[in-house]
Amino acid sequence: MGDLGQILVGGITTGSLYALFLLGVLIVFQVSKSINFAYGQVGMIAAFSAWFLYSEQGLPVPLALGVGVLLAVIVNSAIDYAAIRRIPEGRPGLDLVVTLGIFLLITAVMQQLIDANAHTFVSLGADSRAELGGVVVSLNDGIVVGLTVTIIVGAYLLLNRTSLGTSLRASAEDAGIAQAAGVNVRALRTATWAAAGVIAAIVAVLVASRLSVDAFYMTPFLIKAFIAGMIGGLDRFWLPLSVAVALGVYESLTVFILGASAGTPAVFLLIIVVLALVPKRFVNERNEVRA
Amino acid sequence: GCGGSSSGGGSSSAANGCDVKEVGPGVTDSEIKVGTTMPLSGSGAAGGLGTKEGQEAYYAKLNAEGGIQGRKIKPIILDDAYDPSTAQKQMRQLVEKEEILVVSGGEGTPNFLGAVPYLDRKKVPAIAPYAPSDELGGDKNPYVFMATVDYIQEFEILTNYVLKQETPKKMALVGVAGNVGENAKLGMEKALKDKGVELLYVPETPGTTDFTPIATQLKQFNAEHVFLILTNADTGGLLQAMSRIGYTPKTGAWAGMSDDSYIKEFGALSQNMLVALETASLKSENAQVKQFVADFTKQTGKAPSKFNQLGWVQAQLTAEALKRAKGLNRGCVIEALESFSNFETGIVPPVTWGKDDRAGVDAVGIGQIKGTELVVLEETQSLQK
Amino acid sequence: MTGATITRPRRSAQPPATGRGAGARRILTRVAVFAVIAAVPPLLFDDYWVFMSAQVLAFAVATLGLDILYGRTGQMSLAHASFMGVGAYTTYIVSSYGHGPAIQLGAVVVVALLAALVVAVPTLRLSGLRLALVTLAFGELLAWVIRETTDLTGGTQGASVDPIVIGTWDSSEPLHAYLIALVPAAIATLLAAHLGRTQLGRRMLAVRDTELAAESVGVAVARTKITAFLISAVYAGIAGWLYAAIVGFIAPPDFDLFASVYLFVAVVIGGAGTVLGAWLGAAYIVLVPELFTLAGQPNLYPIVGGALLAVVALLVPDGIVGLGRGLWRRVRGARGGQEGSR
Amino acid sequence: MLTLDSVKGWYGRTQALFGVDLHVAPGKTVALVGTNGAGKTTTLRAILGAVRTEGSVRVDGEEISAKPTHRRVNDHRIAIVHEGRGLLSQLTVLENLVVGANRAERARIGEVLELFPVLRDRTHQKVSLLSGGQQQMVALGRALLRDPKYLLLDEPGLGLAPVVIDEIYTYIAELCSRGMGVLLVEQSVTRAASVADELVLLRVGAVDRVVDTRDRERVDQLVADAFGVHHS
Amino acid sequence: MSRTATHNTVAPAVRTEGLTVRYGAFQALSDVTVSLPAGQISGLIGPNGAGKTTLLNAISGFTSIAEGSVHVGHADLTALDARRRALAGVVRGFQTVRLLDRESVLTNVLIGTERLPQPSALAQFFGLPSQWRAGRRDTAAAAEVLDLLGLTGQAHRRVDELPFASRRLVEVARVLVSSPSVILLDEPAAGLDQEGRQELAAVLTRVHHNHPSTMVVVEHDVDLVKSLCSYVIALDSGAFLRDGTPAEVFGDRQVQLAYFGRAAGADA
Ligand SMILES: Nc1ncnc2c1ncn2[C@@H]1O[C@H](COP(=O)(O)OP(=O)(O)OP(=O)(O)O)[C@@H](O)[C@H]1O
Ligand SMILES: Nc1ncnc2c1ncn2[C@@H]1O[C@H](COP(=O)(O)OP(=O)(O)OP(=O)(O)O)[C@@H](O)[C@H]1O
Ligand SMILES: [Mg+2]
Ligand SMILES: [Mg+2]
Repeated sequence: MGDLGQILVGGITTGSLYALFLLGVLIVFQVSKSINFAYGQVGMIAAFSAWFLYSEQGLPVPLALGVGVLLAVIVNSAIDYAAIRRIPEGRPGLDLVVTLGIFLLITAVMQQLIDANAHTFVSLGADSRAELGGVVVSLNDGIVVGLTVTIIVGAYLLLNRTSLGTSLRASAEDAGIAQAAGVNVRALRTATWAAAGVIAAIVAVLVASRLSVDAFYMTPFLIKAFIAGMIGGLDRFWLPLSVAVALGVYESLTVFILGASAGTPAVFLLIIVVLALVPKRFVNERNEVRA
Repeated sequence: GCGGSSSGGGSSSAANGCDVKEVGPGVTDSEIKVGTTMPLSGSGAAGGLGTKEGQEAYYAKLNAEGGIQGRKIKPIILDDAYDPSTAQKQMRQLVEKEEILVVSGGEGTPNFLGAVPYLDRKKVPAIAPYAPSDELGGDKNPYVFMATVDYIQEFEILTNYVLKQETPKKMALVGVAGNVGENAKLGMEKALKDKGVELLYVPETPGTTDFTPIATQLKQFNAEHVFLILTNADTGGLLQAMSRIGYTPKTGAWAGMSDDSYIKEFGALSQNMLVALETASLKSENAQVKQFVADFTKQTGKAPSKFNQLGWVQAQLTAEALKRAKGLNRGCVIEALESFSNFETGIVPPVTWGKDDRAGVDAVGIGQIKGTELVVLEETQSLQK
Repeated sequence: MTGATITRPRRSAQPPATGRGAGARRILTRVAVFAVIAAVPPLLFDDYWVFMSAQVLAFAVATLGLDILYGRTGQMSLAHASFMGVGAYTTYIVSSYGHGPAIQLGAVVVVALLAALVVAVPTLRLSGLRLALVTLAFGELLAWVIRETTDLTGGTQGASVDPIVIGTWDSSEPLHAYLIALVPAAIATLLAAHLGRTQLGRRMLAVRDTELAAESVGVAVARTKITAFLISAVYAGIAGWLYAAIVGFIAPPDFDLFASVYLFVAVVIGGAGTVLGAWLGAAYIVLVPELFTLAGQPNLYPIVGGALLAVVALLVPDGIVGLGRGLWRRVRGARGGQEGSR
Repeated sequence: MLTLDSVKGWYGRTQALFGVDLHVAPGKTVALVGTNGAGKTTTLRAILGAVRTEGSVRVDGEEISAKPTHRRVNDHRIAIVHEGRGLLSQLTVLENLVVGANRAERARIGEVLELFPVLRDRTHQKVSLLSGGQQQMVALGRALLRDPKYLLLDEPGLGLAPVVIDEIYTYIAELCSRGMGVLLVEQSVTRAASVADELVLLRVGAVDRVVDTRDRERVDQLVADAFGVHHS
Repeated sequence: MSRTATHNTVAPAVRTEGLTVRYGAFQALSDVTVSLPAGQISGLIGPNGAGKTTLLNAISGFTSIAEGSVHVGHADLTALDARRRALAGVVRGFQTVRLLDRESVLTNVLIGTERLPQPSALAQFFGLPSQWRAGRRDTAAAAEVLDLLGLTGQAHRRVDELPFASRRLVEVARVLVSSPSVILLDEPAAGLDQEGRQELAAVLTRVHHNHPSTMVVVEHDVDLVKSLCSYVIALDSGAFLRDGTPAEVFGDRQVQLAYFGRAAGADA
């Protein structure tokens, strides 16, 4: 029983990280209808440069983290400004190609600037732990789940209790119409991409504190978050985020029960089964128009 | 060594023959081109970059000392991004465009294996690549001369070492899913045969985002020893997860963990971890090791790492073969390689190649991580002994 | 008859006004151009570049297939390289039993079709990113299967594949490999170009652009998607077969997610929906890294390759073919006088 | 006064407007007429800054051609009903109505719903599920919610039943009489002539002539010249 | 699968019986029983939201029917999906133009030939002779329709570059190219100028003359309905209101109230 509890704690924490990361993907998708393949690397920049700054350059850790977050914001906004915005309409797939290029660029540059090794990160509470009924819970787990819940709920309120959400979705669907209705689409986009940069940085720092940091470590998170997003639908809110948490738990359980090499096939079989069996209205992207 | 007419050879050996007068590709009056591919970018780059640096340092030193027969050695090291087909393409580039004489070392198993069929076809000898695989070192690929053991042997020796000290009831292995992990498991099974020790093998896929399940599984099994053959990052991640749930068995790991880049970062998590040593400890009192450290530091201005050491010894063995070759062509280099018998580099265990023997070494040392140091427990452990 | 409509396959039908003679002439011109270009590598290049050209042929077959699926039918697949892998590993297994190219090819086609059915049938209702996701899942599963069946497939370390031997030709010789690959590549091109002139090809376009309108005239949307998927998988399988024969060594990274993404890149960069674009894209992904080698900076590509990709994609959003069309129009516009005023 | 001074407009490299001059005074309705493709829609887009333009667009004397679209709309209280509705199909009726509106404008939502009672029960339905005519009401509602000073209408009667068209035109006339300037694009010249003070005939992206609607003869002449048919 | 060409056969009558369509709790059509006379052009009118488009959707299979049935000639089509109804000869246009935006006018029209017997996918893919015969037949049909609609000159232009009016015509051409026996058009004249409307009406009349079909046109333009249709059905709030000749229907008090918001007497 203790083991199962332990797995659940691990699964929920990892799932929360997927969810938080996915939140960043969602808001960007909603405002610019594009997928940023380099999003994980934006977070990586934050964590990896923070590591470099405090460990190699001797900056105080909080300052290093702050600089890292700032870098992520700058880079993410730059991706939008220099690339995504310049993609003409009606070119499906081009966003993937462009951001793939950026993904490769960021990876190579960071590897050149710092190095290609894996490094331990500040533990952020991973070493203060308590045992509850046979389950060991660390402060780090608490921080992860707490931050995730706070940020997601905050984002929900911001998007649904203010006119921001409407403007956001309006801009996403048709920037021209939104502008003609008086929405400052540019400012909205910039703000969203910047906010997504902050979220990426937070997730990347948390992940680094649980695993380690190098130029590649965020890619598995990116893939898992995308998976959750696509199962749940990138144009929804709670469903994909819940799927993200559930994915973390499911993954941990299959690895524990069926063995580690079953993790990958189990996750992907799940995708196929879910997408093949769930009712049609959950499967369709919500842009169906009547005949 | 054999005479110039050694063209007969067994079915397994590379039968070019050594024509003393022939001048091989890449050889001019002033220069001998050698080359290889390594991962210089992507997730495998750490090892490749270190090895490259080691080779370049050695050749720089050698060239400063006058080279070989008055010729400078020019190493060309291309990036294969740890990808087999890229490696093969780059190897073609080296052989067909750059016209290298021999392949000098290499780093990474699947990528190097990608180039091997091509090298076999082109009959280009490859000297001491670091690509531990049971595919290599035998008669299947006669042009590849190994100077490190494969993972089967490595883990057999490592397990034997533990069995010599104590008699555990349970041991576990977490390995990268696929050939690497399977081989390590095979080695452990060989050592544990008829010893009554229970073995749990947990394959792991790189890119695991949560190590709690694996750690919990290990804890549940409750092995006294957990052996690991994972990337640096995943080794660190797993040990962290194990400590997060309060499970701290004795650990052992493959030779990659004896590198500074690992110990510096994850040493604190890995106290008392046994590691296989493919190369001599840099702290060793051995005169050749001391000489190496001094030479490397002189060339580069910094202390060497394990991968630097590997690169260095790859270059050293290549140079030695070129020195011994009766003519500067591939056939003669192969003949020279086959004459190596317990050749001491001071870095890897003594190297022996023969007509039908491409394995080079069958031993690893055993070390242990203590503090931020790697303490050598045994210089070399051979399977023969 | 069928023509290598490689320059303007969008013109999916004979203009009613144009006589048949003009069409035939255009087709002949294109075949001639294709033949001339195809003759360049064996006549002018050294072994290494012939080898690279042979790889372009193999990848072109793959991108032509992906273009049918993505460029024309609008279905995004991130498993195209996996289907190449299916072809390559089938080749490996079949050839390890000593079977020759004909049986290999037959097996590749059958296995690719079966694999495609397995992916396509449960995913009929999906499109867009979600389809991409399921195909991605297929790719991961394939990687897992390869990893778990080391004895059969060589596992993570890969496997070396026996060359195709036809008479005195041996695909481990670059020149022979090139000539062997040229035939399937040419046929694949002809068929892909011809597809644009058929109702089948138009069904695909309709499914891509407006499923409702397609249905309203009687197009079987699901069946069209499956057909496209099957065709593209067979193309990919054959590409894998050629790839295995040309390169002689296959390993999981050759067919992983990134490989699939790169095929996708090829289609987009070349110009989605066009046969010429698929060729240009294949050439891009195979040859651009070589340009750095030519420039004496072989290790620079990983660093600037990504930036180059992003820049190229932004500069030519309609692909290289789109760029060419734009230039052509401009040239013609300059000749034909003022454009746009009605 | 909304003034266009030799405005040229382009789609990419294709020129669609070749110099349009236009004046819309507050309290006046100006109707833009012309055949399909004459540039009527493009003229409205030029006022909003949604196509690349040259020339001057002034509102109440202030030059606005350098401003981004949302500033023109918000600062100068211009609202538009797009051709083909221009609704956001992913959004609900309510969201479509309030998008881009500020707090004060939102407060007027009740007024708008009163005007189109059919929409009241459907405020939380997606607009894409409404009938064509209902969608047109949403589009109009969105513009009216902003209480615009200048209202641009691109074929507001498109796809509407006569009864609704009549209501809409009645309402427009009322707004106009309250001081709003209306620039109306209308396919039917008869209809345009009955609500507008002035007809502006566009031909190939330029103003062909401006006709006062009280001058019946010239209106008839315009119809004959522009469309080659005599309307009934 | 049988792909018998239904063109060239005599146009069938279209009948709906007790048709009810629900969207959640909302009833978009309630118990609608109408019959469209064979071989005639009928008009379908009614205020916005009356259910005209929904009725077309129900007949063409684009919405699911809660109750009732759809008959074409003697066949009950209720169980068939949209595609099979199209193959059976029921082809519709959309109120919002739906085209293959990046393709040429010709391609857009040719897609409509799907209804004609097409060779198997394999025969098409490998370019067997049957494919070439079908191709020639389709091209000829497309050329004829384009000519009829005055689009021949635009055949190779991308449709997204065309003015709206031409796009509308392309949508109509796609419907007409296969000479279906039942043609459903949803506001085909919306957005066309006066001249365009008159031309469209003339074209439709001519098409109908050449290939007699049962045609239904949803329109708000009363003049157009009057000049084009020999029969008119009026809907209101999802229910059948009235049918008959244009004069009868437009003369009906209830229709006038629903549609014009005033009775005829008030507006002389
Ligand atoms: N997005 C576009 N891209 C290219 N050309 C366009 C675009 N939109 C319109 N045009 C062209 O610009 C010219 C003017 O079009 P506009 O839409 O302004 O005409 P309109 O008078 O509103 O016609 P309609 O009565 O059909 O609405 C036309 O020739 C049209 O083809
Ligand atoms: N998919 C749907 N979901 C919910 N409601 C719908 C759906 N389709 C139609 N409706 C509703 O059914 C009613 C009838 O719509 P329909 O489109 O048939 O009207 P119409 O007569 O064509 O009107 P118009 O002349 O404005 O096009 C409308 O109230 C509409 O909102
Ligand atoms: Mg217009
Ligand atoms: Mg309707």
